[in-house]
Parts: sequence; C-alpha cells; structure tokens
Amino acid sequence: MSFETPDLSAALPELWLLVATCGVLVVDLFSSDPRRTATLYLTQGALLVTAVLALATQWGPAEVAFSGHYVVDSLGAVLKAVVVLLSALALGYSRPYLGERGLLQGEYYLLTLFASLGMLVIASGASLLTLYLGLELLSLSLYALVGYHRDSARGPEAAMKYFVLGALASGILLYGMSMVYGASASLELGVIADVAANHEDPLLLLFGATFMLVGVAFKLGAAPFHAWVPDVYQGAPTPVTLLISTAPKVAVVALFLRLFVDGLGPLHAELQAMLLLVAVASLLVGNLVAIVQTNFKRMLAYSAISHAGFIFVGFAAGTEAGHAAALFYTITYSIMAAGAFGLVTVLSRAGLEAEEIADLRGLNERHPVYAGVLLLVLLSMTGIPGTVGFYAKYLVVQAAVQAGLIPMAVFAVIAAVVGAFYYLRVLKVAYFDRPEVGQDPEALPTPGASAPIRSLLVINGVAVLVLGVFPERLIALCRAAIGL
Amino acid sequence: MFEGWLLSLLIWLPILGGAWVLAIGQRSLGAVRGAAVVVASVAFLLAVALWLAFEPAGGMQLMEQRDWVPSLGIQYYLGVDGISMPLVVLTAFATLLVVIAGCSDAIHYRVAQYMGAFLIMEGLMIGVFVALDAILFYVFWEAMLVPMFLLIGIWGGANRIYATIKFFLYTFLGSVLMLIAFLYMRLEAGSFSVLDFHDLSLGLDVQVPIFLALLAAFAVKVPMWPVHTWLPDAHTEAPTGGSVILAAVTLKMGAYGFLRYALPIVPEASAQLAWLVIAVSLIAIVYIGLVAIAQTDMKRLIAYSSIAHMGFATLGFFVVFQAGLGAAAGEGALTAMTGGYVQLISHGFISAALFLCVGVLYDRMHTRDIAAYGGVVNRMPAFGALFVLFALANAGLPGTSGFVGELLVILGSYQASFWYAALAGLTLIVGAAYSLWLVKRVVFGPVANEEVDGLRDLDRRELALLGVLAVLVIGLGIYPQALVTVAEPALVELLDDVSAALTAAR
Amino acid sequence: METVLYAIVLLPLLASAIAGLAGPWVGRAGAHWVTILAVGISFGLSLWVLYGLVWGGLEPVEFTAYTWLSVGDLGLEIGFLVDRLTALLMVTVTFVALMVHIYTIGYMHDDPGYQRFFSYIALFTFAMLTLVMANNLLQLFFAWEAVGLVSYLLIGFWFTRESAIFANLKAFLVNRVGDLGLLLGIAVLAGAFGTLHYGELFAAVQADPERTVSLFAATEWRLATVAGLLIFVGCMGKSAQVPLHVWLPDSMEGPTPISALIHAATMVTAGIFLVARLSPLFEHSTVALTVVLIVGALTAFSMGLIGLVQNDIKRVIAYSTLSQLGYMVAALGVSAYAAGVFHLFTHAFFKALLFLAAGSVIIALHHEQDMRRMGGLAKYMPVTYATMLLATLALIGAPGFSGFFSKDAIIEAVAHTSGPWASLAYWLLLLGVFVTALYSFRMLFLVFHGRERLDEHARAHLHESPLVVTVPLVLLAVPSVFIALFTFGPVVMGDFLHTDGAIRVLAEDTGLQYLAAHYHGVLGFMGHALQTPTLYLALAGVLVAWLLYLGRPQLRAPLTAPLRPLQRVLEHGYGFDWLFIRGFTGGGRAFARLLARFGERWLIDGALVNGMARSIGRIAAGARYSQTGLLYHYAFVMVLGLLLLITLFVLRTLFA
Amino acid sequence: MIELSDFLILGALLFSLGVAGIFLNRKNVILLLMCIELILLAVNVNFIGFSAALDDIAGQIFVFFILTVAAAEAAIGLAIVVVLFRSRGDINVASLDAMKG
Repeated sequence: MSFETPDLSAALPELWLLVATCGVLVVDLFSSDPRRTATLYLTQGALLVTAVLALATQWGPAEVAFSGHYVVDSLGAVLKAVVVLLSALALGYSRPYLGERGLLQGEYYLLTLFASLGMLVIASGASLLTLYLGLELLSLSLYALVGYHRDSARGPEAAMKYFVLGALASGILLYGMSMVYGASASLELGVIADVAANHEDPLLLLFGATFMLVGVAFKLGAAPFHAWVPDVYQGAPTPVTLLISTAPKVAVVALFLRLFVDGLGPLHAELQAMLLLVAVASLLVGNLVAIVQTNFKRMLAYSAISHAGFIFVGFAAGTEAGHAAALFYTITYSIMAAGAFGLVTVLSRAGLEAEEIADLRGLNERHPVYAGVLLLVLLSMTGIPGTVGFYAKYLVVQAAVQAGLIPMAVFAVIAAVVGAFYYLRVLKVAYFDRPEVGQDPEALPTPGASAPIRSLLVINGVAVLVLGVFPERLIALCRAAIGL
Repeated sequence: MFEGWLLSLLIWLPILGGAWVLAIGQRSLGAVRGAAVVVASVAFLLAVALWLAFEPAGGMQLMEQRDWVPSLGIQYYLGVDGISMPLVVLTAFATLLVVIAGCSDAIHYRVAQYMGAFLIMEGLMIGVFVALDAILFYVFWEAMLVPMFLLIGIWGGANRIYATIKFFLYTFLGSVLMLIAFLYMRLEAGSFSVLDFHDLSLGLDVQVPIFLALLAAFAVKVPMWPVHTWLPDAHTEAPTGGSVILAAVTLKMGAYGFLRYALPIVPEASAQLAWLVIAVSLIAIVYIGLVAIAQTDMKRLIAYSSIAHMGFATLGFFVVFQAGLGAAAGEGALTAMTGGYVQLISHGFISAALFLCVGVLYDRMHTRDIAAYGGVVNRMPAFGALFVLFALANAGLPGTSGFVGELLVILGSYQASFWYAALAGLTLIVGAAYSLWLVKRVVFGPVANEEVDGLRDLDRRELALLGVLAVLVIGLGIYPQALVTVAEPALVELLDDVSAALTAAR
Repeated sequence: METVLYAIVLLPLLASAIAGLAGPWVGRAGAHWVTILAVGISFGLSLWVLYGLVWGGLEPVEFTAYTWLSVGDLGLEIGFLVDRLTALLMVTVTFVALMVHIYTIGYMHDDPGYQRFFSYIALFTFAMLTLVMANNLLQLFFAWEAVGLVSYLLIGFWFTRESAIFANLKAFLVNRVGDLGLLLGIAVLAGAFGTLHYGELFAAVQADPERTVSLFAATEWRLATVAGLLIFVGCMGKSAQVPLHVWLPDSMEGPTPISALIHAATMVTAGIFLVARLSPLFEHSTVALTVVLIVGALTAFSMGLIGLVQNDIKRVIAYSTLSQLGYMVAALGVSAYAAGVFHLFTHAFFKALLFLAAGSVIIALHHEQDMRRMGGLAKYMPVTYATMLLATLALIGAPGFSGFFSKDAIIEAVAHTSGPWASLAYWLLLLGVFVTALYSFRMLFLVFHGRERLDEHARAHLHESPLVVTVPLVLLAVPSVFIALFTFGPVVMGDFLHTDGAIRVLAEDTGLQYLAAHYHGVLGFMGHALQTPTLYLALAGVLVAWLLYLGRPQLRAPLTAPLRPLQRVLEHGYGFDWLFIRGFTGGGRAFARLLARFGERWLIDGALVNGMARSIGRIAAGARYSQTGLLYHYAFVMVLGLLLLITLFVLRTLFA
Repeated sequence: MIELSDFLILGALLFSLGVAGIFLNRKNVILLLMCIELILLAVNVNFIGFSAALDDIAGQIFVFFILTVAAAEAAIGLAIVVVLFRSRGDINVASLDAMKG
C-alpha cells in the first residue's frame, strides 16, 4: 500500500476560496475600520477570482478526483461561477443595510464566504459524503446569517424555525443516504448509478431516494416541504433573504443534479410521479397563498415556492433539456430575486424596512427608474416575453412538452397566469396608486443607498431585459453545462 | 429596395423612439410631444412606403431571417403578405392618431410615459403582424400586454385597476396555451417557422387540441363570446388613446392569428370545429348587439358594438368551410373571408373614430354617461356631423366602410346557410338601433343641461383627426377595391392551401 | 349619352356638397341657387332622355361606370340602366324635386338650417336618381340605404324636437327591418347566380325558373318565391306597407317639403319601383305576387280608414299616402306593373301638391297643423285652395283627373283577375275609394270651409303664400290634372314599359291585359267608369263628408257615437304603434337589459370570471391558515409530505 | 448474531422517535435539539449496520463525519437558542408564531 498525494489542483477554486476566507478572517480581525471596506473588497475579490478559477480550470469533460468523491466537469464549473457571482451580488447589496442597523461586522462576510464554500463543494460533489458536507457547511452558515440581526424581533424566530426544520430535513436526507448506501454498497455516485441501472429490485434504493428527495425539496423550498420559506424570507434581514433566495437555490439544483441525475438517474421513471407531485403542490401552494399576502418579502417567498415548482417541472421532465431548463430557470430566477430583494434593500433604511407592499405606493410617481426596475423584475417573474423570465418558463415548458408531460405543462402555464395576479397587484400599487396626499415624505421609502449600489440595482433590472432579448449565450451555457 | 430592413425598422424605430421619449422624461412637455409625433410620423411614413413597395401577387415578401436563439431554433424571421401588410399600416396609422390626440391637455400626467408606452406598443404590435417565427410572434404578442396594462392602469378611468388586471389576466390566460401548442408543433415541424408549420400535416386527433389552444388565445383577443367580458371593462376604463389602439389594432391581432395560424396549420380541426366558431360569432352579432343596446355608458356601448363587429370577421373566416370551400360556384368562401378581412380594417377606422369622438366629449365633460348628454349638436355642429357619420358607418350604412365587410360576409355566409345570413343580417337592425339610439340621446335633442350648453366645438387638431378618419371611412366604403386588391391574392392562397389540405385528408 | 347620365346623377351631389360643406361661404342664396340649378339641369336632361327614349329613337342605355369591388368571380359594380321605366321615374323625381326646391325657399325662409336643408334635399335627389338608374341590385341597395339616410336626416331636421328625433330613429329602424329582407333577398340571388346584374339575373331566372333553395334541412323552396318574398319585405319597409308602415305617419315631423318630396312623391315609391324593376323575377312566383296583392290591398283600405280620424293635416295626407301606396302594391300583385308605376307617376304630382299646399297653409298659420283650429281659409288663400282642391279631386279619382285613370286602372285590373285573394283585394280597394273620398273632403272642408276656428293672432297675419310657394303649387297642379290624359293610353294600356323589356309579364290573361284589349281611348275609359261602382263610391264619400262637416255637422255626433270603439281603434292605428314601441322596442330593450344584467354582469362576468377569481381568493385565504406559524405544525406538514411520497412510492411498487 | 434487519429496525425506530419528537413537543426548544441528535444517531445506526453487513468501511467513515457535523449543528442550534432567549425571554416553541399566514 502506497500513499498517494491527491492532486489538489482538482479542487483549486475551493482551496482558493478557503485560503482567501482565512485571509479575510485575519484581515478583518486586525481591521478597525467600522465600514469594513477592506473586508468587503477582499471578499468580493476572493469571490470573483473563484468564479474565474472555476471557469478557467474546470470547464471540460468530467474528471473524477479524490478517490471518486469529487468530480470536475463543466456543470460544476458553471454552477460554481454562478454561485459565487450571486453571492458577490448579494454582498454588493448588503452593506448600507447592515451599516444603518449596526450589523456591519466581518462575520457577515465570513459566513457568506463559508456558505459559498459549501456551495462550491456541493457543485463538485461526486459522493454522498461530499454532498452532505457541502450542504451542511452551507446550511449552518445560513442558519447563522438568518439570525444575524439579533436584536430584531423576527430574526431569531426565523433562524430557529429554519434551523430546526433544516436539521430535520438534513436528517431525512441522511436517512435516505444511508438506505442508498446500503443498497449500493458505495457512497460514490458513479457506482450508485451503475447499481441503479442494473438492479433487479431497486426497492431499497427507491426508498432512500424518496427520503433524499424530501431533503432536496426542502432545501429548494418546494411544497409540501416549504413551510419554512415564508417565515425565513420575512424574518431574515433583507440582504440575507436576498442571499438565501439566490445562490443556495443554484447549489440545491446542483445537489439534485448530482444526486438524482449523476447518481439515481436510472431510476427517473420511478421517481417521476413524486417529482410531478412536488411540482404541482408547489405551483398550487405558492401561487395561491401569495395572492393574499401583504408583506412584499413574504409574497416573494410564496412566489419562490411556485418558482421551485417550475424548477421541479424541469426535473420531472428528466431529460437533459429538462435539467438544462431547471438550471437556466434557477439562475435567471436568482437574478430576478436579487433585483426584487435588492430593491427592498435599497428602499429601506433604519426604522423603515419598506417591505410591505403598501410601502411601494406611488413608486412610479416618485422614483420612476426604480419603479421600472420593479416592473421588469416582476414581469420577468410572471414570464412575460421580452424579459428573461419568459425563456425560463419557456425552456421548462418545452422540456415538459418534449417529455410528453403535456398536462403538466398546461397546469404549469395556468399556474403562471394565476401567479401573474399577485405580481400585477404589486405593480398596481407601484404604478396606479398615488401616495396619499399629506403623507409625510419622510415616512415614504426613498432610495438611500450609495450611487454604486443604486446603479447595481438598475443594472440588475436591465440585465433581466437584456437577457430576455438576447438569451442565447446563457441558454447555450446551461445546455453545454448539462452536456447538450 | 426595402428588402431586409424595412420591417425591422418598422418594429424597432417605434420601440427605440419610445425609449427615447421615456428618456426625455419630465424635462419638457413640448419636447416629449414633438419627439413622439416625429417618431410616430416617421413610422407611419415607413408604413406607407411598405404599402407602396408591396407586391400584391408576390406572396410572402420583404423577408428577413436571422438566428436569434439558435440553441432553441428560434429565429428572427419577418415577412409580410397581403394579410399582414394592411394591418401593419393600420397600426402605424392608429398610433399616429393616438399620439397626436394625446398632445392635448387632457393628458398631462407623465406624458413621456404615456407617449413612450404607445410607441413601444406600436413596435410590438407591428412585430406581431410581421413575425414569421412562432416564438417571435408570441414574444410580441405577450409583450404588448405590458404597455397596455400600464396605459389603462395609469391613465384610465375610475374603475381602471379592475379593468386592467382583468384585461391582462384574461389575455395572458388565453395565450399561454398557444405557447404550448407552438412548442408541440415545433416538435413536429422541426422549426418555429410559421411557413414550416403550414406544411405540417398533423392527424386530426392532434389538430383538435392544437386548434382549441389557438382558439383560446385568439378568441380572447378578438374577443369572442363568452370570453369577451374583459373588453367592455378595458375599453371603458382605458384613456381615449388606449381604447383606440385596443379597438383598432389589438382586436385585429386575434383575427390575424386565425388567418395565420389556426386555418392554415390545423385546417381539418378548423373545419371540424367551424360550427363552434360560427355559433359564437353569431351569438356575438346578435346577443352582444342586444347587450350593447342596454348600455348606459358610451364607451361600453361602443365596446360591445366592437365585439359584435368582430363577430362578423370570425364568422367570415370560419363560414368558409361550409360555404363551398374549393368549389367554384359563387365562391362564397372567398367572399366571406374577404368580407371578414375588410371588416377588420374597417372596424379599425370606425371604432377608432367613435372612441375619439367619445374622448372629445369626455375631455370636455368628464363623464361617459349617456344620460349626462343631449343636444350636443346644438353647441358642437361639426362634431355632431362627424359623430353621426361614424355612428352610421358603425350601423353599416352603404358608402361607408362598415357596409363592405358586412355585405360580403352576409353574401358569403348565405352560401353556407340561409340562416347564418339571416342571423348575421340582424345586425342591420340591432346595429342601427344601438348606434342611432346613442346618437339620438347624445347628439340630438334640445340642450340637456348647462354643461352641454357650455361645450365648445372641435378644435383644429380634433377636427383634423376625425376628418381624416371620416375620409378613410367613406373612402374605403366607396373604393374597397384598394384594400381587396392587396389582400385577395393572399386570401386566395390561404383558401387554396386549406382546401388542398382538406382534400388530402379525405 | 353617358356624360348626360353622369351629369344627371352627379350634379345634385355636387350641389349638395357645395351647399352642405361650403354652406357658410356660399350663403343662403348661394345654397338655393346652386341646388336649384343642379336639379333643374338634371330635370331638363332627364326630360331629354325620356324624350329620346320615347320619340327620339334612343335605345335603352346600359353601361358599367365603375367596379366597386370584385372578389373572385363576384363582381360588384356601379352602373346605369336607363330604359323607359327609369326615364319616367327620373323625370318624376327631378320634377318634383325641383318644385320642392323652389318651394323650400319660401317655406324654410326663416330657418337657421337653410343651407343644410338644401344640401340634404339635393343629396336626396342624387340618391333617388342613383336608385332608379341602377343596373344592378347592389347599387340599388346603396341608393336604397342612402335615401333612407337622407330621410333619417330630414325627419330629424329639427333635431331639438324630441318628437322629431324619435320619429327619425323609428323610421330608420323600421326601414332597416325591410332592408334586412332586401339584403337577404340579394344574398339569395347572388348566392344562386353569382351576379347582381339585373339582366344576368333575369336571364338566369328565366333559364331555370323552377330552381329551389333549401331553407330548412329537408324542405326545398322555389328560389323565385324566397327571393321575391324577401325583396318584397324590403319594399314593405320603404313603401310603408302594413305592418311596416308605422314610420311614415311619424315622419311628418320633418319639414313639409320633405313630406312632399320624400315621404309622398318619391322615396316611398321606391318599393313599387323595385318590384316593378324585378318583375321578371316576381313573375315566376305566384306565391310572392299573391302576398304582394294582399298586403297592398290591406294597406290601401286599413290606412285610409285611419285617415278619417286624424286631426293633423299632414297626418291625414300621410295616411292617404299609405293608402295610395297600398293601391300601387296591389297593382303589382296582379302583374299590373304598368298600372302600379303609372299610379306612382300621377300620385307623385298630386300628393306632392297636397303636401305643399298643406305646407302653404301651415306657414300661413305659423306652423299650426291641427285642422280643428283652421276652417274657412279658402277666401284668404285662393291659390292654395284651388290647387289643393284639384289635388284632392285627383286623389279621389274624379273622372278626367290624373288619379282617376291610374287608380281605376288598378281597381279594374284587380277586378279582372281571378282567384279568391283577388276578389278580397278588389272589395278592399273598392271600399278604399269611398274612404279616400271621405277623408280627403273631410280635410278640405275642415281646412278651407266652414267656420273660422282660428285664433285672433293667426287671423290677423293670414295671407296667401308668396310666389315661391304658389308657383310650384300651380306647376304641380298642371300635371296633377292633365298628365294622364295623354300618357295613360301608351303607358298603361299600351306597351310603353314592355317593349324595351323593362317590365316583363309572363301570364297571358292578367287583368291589365284584359283591360288593354278592351281599351278604346281615354274617353272610352271615362265612359266605362260610369258603369263601375268606383265613381259612385267616390261621390258618396264626398257627399258624406259634406254632410258631416259642412251640411249637417249636428248629425256627426249621433252618427259616429255607435262607431266610437272603431274610432278608438283607428285613433290608435290598430295598435301597431303600441306593438312596435311597447312590444318590439320595449320588449327588445327589456330583453337587452336582461341580457346585459343577467347574461353579462351576473353569469359571465359575475359567476364565471369574477366568480373564478373569488373562489381562487377564498381558497388562497383558506390555504393561508395552514401556515400557522408554529414550528411543530411545519414539521408535521413535512412529515406528512414525506409519508405522501412514500405512499406514492409504495403504491407504484405495488401496482407496477 | 445480530442481523442487518435488527440494525435497520432500531434505526427506523430511533428515526421515528426523533421525528415524532419534533412535532409532538410543544414546550422547549432544547428538546428539539435533542430530537435532531436522535435522528442523526438513527442514521448512524443505519450506516454502521450497512457498513458491517456490506463489509465496507465507507459507511463508518461517514458516521464520523455525521458526528462532527452534529456537534457543529448543536453549537449553532444552541447559539440560536441563546439569541432567541435574549430577545424574547423564553424558549417556548408554541410562542414562536409572530410570523404566519
């Protein structure tokens, strides 16, 4: 028996991010700047370099490393780049919000970095173990971030709910993993796939897969495992909500793709019914309950549930096109969600969270540019052509149609129409309602953040439009990542 | 000479022009109005150039084809034929009208957004008519909802929010099913090109669901009974310009959809279910006509009359299957279809004119309630004369454009069944009843009250707008051949294709 | 020739446009001069055309002016067909129109809508000429609607009067009922033969008269009958036959010159012209002709009766018009087209005269129209009185007057037609003669004779009308009296209208042919009249009128008392107005409201659209409660979800 | 000889107890943390049983990682409990319902 030094370069982005995180930790420790400028720029730099590294070193045919626990492939490269860029975007929006509330501390950046690291690990996970560890690293960081605003009334409650339910979901996921392990005698997804393909009686595998599916559905916020979503979205500080609703979603899609495509892909036919059930339940619950919400963040949470339903439609299709669609959907949804929560962040200030729908009253009258951003983002979530959200829905529905799931496709688009109603309701408030006469202008939400962040928001909104008119590059990227 | 860029310019000039107007923003009212008028005028001139350059016998022409989303096989594919070209010109014309009409002081809130929305919408609507790629078509089709949603919601009447959300959801619901139909056809045809779709030969079992999906989209847009109730609300609450565009162009998109998609792609299903469309068209003509009589709001009344008139168009399009399609005798099919088509354009003029007329009154009195008026002609003789003219055109008086379509549809549908013609012909009575009763209550009579007494007649801008429409309404009534010459070859080709497909299926 | 025809048609249109659109610039005098000039030239040219056709050796002219629309094989054209029938009507129309134009200068002297009025009547002249000169049904329909439009505009000329704008709406809508029939008839013909050109249509019908169409699934109907009946519905609308007559009395709300020109002399006779023009079609359907006969006879008698109880001078004449139109239609029903058209021709003069004379009275009395407030006017207005007397004599058919020939020809033609329906019609028409005489002289006596029931103010300003009024009266009186003397023979008894194929009669034994065979000149016809009841009935009518209104007015009360119920029925116009206004219009409106409320607002919008939205909202509000906020509920839901998936999986495994 | 099925039954029982504990307990948040530990332990039992039965060491390695993560999870959990207690003064599960609907 000889000891082989593993080829560490396979995990270059992760290692870089880890080192950089440690560096940020040290720098932050010795920094006395209350604005944490150095921390911010180092963090953003680290994340951007990670993205570059991921794309530069990992794009290409799949290579397995670390004794089969780690895979380097194009999918992973794309996922990693997207994940870290979204994290960077989330951080970009967060500073003024945190600063005004006295939350601007190095821990915030560190937790975000660790979460990103967890996501990177998920993106390259080739065994149950790696995936579990990545997921836990991500989840634990997020629990802490949700409760980050210790003095707020709702933060700790949200964190507690998230933590308990998240741990429960992790337990269920693990339980499923143990079953899969028992059925295939290996933790490696490649081996599991072989076993799944050749198994005479995949009962145990399927049993495990069902449990794992619950875990994944929970993390994605799909019904009926969605209960945490509204409370956490509402209770967490808005920048954290922004983060939760973007990068981790992509990571969970990665988790699904690894577990249920790379690993249990051969069992798709057996699992399809469950995936469809989750999709239908999510579309129903998300779209229906969102209608009656008055809190904008909470409404977006329910809308996130319905979007998870769409992602699951892509999963249920089970084809490569379906997976590419789900990936594209998640990425573009993240961009829209970043825009929406970014707007709330920018409009809010200490003492005025600007998270009620009514706070948006007359936005077009006072700040037409921001109203325009809101318009684009919400139209995109609705799926109106000209915005990128249309192509997201288009790809998913097309995959469903191609896979012969036409009733599912019909249900999904009708759900989208129901969903349109609550987005329109917000637009109605922002565009058609006028601010009440005599209302104190001070009490109205005003964009308070610095000019770069406001520009970031506008760019975010315009990106929704530009990607909607020229979606080819992103679609091609997602399809290439999946291997189409 | 226009090959390859004219259509693109017609789409993008208004859209970019609209963005420009938006960018001028609140700075100068004059600059905003000027820019909007310039953009709309240039677009209209381009549309006129399109008309002149158009070769009636040339089939699909002025095509442009580029890759757009190659990984999905979606192309930027444009072209016009005799069916779409007049609609493009109508769109540019209607937008010009609306922009000029919007230069009055009645529109003072966020003028740049108002003008920008119309211009952007113009580009999108032209896109609908010239797109030859199904997804491109769908993109324009849906995107057009947004500016209209905002127009009604921001500048509309008291009940505008209910109306605009209803409008949006109704039409959105109708069209998403169409998208699924397109995706399915893509699987069969291998591309999204409408021309490839036309070559498909699908089985009847597939055609019927596709037809129903298309019907859902187009029926809502036309709108056909019983999915029409968004229209009275939207028309009523929309600002004048919005009503004009809705009536003059938006409704035509649905009818155009039938001609471009439903009939040629799923001819067998269209033939099979023609009875359904015919039935609801006749219901639209008779039932909706009666409902129009009972209205007390001017715009609602005109909106209902729009539905009834669009019933003629759909009747004309679908009665062809029973009116001797492919047979030489009398050519009832071609007559009916041409009639339906002429009705589209004519209704574009007449309804635009009527809505502008109501707008003129509304600007002065701020009410649409018929009962608030009476004896308007005493103070506004020029307006009264024009209003009577348009109402008569609405009632299908010969010599106005309203008569042409109705006559041809009645003549054509007689070939299918005497009773179709008889029921459709009831519009002669019902249409006259609601149009002229409206005239009686609003225009004629003694001066009803002090507000009416204080009315001033049309100013030069209003007179010019309505005058141009009057000329067009009468012009098309006296010389419809100008339009028919352009459209007929395309309609003949469509009918030939449909009948060939039906023959092949038998 | 073509240029002449174009000029005849287009000059009035041009004049109308000048007077209407350039009214403020040309001024009042400009408006009347330009229109009168145009119509005058039209009249002159029409006369020239008629002369040419009859004596000048001109052949009937037919040409296509312009293709309105051609779709596939169906060519819809604007074209002219001028034969003797057309020329006769052109002359009539332009002559009466010219008289009315001149008369209007006086009548409308003080009206602010002076130019507008001239524009309208010139436009009417144009439309009416287009109608009679058409060589195809489409153009006829165009003009048909155009005259309807002008009628609409003119009835509502005084648009501030509620009654006027009610009447014009009513007129238009009732006419539209007729137009629907006409349009469907056109559709039937176009559908069957692919053309609307008269000549081609007639040839096609001639070639296959037995052709059928199927209306209901199984039954086949003769095409000629279906088309004929439908077109006759159009005729009933425009020519105000029962039950579509209800608009005509109300149309008297228009200025009197209009009543004369449109609602008496020309437009309302368009239906008669239409049927005559389509005689080659109607001849192939006995059923259609029988219906025409019955409707005509019924109208002739029943409308005359109503004339007895009217007090408004114009309404009396209006009912008289209805009755006379009935005579014309009845003539058509027995294939006596020539007689019908001839009555149209003579009636145009004397009825226009009656109206204009009545108008003269009305302006003299400052727009007083109630005969109960007139009386004894003869001495104040001698010219008016004289001309009106002549017109009345013509109307009741005093021998030698133009009306005598035309009406007697009709009655005789019906009398010599066999069949039960013809007998019934004959009796109705015969009684109608008595009634006509009675109401005509009742009017004459009430207005011009007897006690003066005027108020002082009216009497003080009472004088004969100016020359622009009286000259047209005199000019109209001349043909009213004499025109038939030299035209009756050739037109009705000869083959004036038959030689050039304008009118075609298939049967060899019609009543008119019988008369023609036994015709021995005007005097002979008058002599023959002494042997028929017609003359005596007319005389009786005059006598009764004299007795009741001049001679022994005290007899009136006891004599009419038992007839009181009948009188009430007549005063209510047999309830037709009630039926139309309350029944059809009211019912229609109530039904429309019901549809709007129930169908639209409650069912589709309320129950379906908003109902769906509401139920979604309710479900959403309910679903909201499942999110209790409590951790253990959340966990429980998750576990339930897990169990659900496991169940699904177990079920799949069990049943796979 | 202890069969594989015995491990699995034990694991399933523990797992069920843990899950049931989460939604049956309405009092103290600490109990929830304990239930979570119980679930993780149930998984460990499964892994060890399978590892032994399959004669594969990977399962046992996994268990070590689970134990480590469980410790970290407990740390975070307790930290949140502390924050919660600081802000509200009690850690009653039933009172955590400020956000709902």
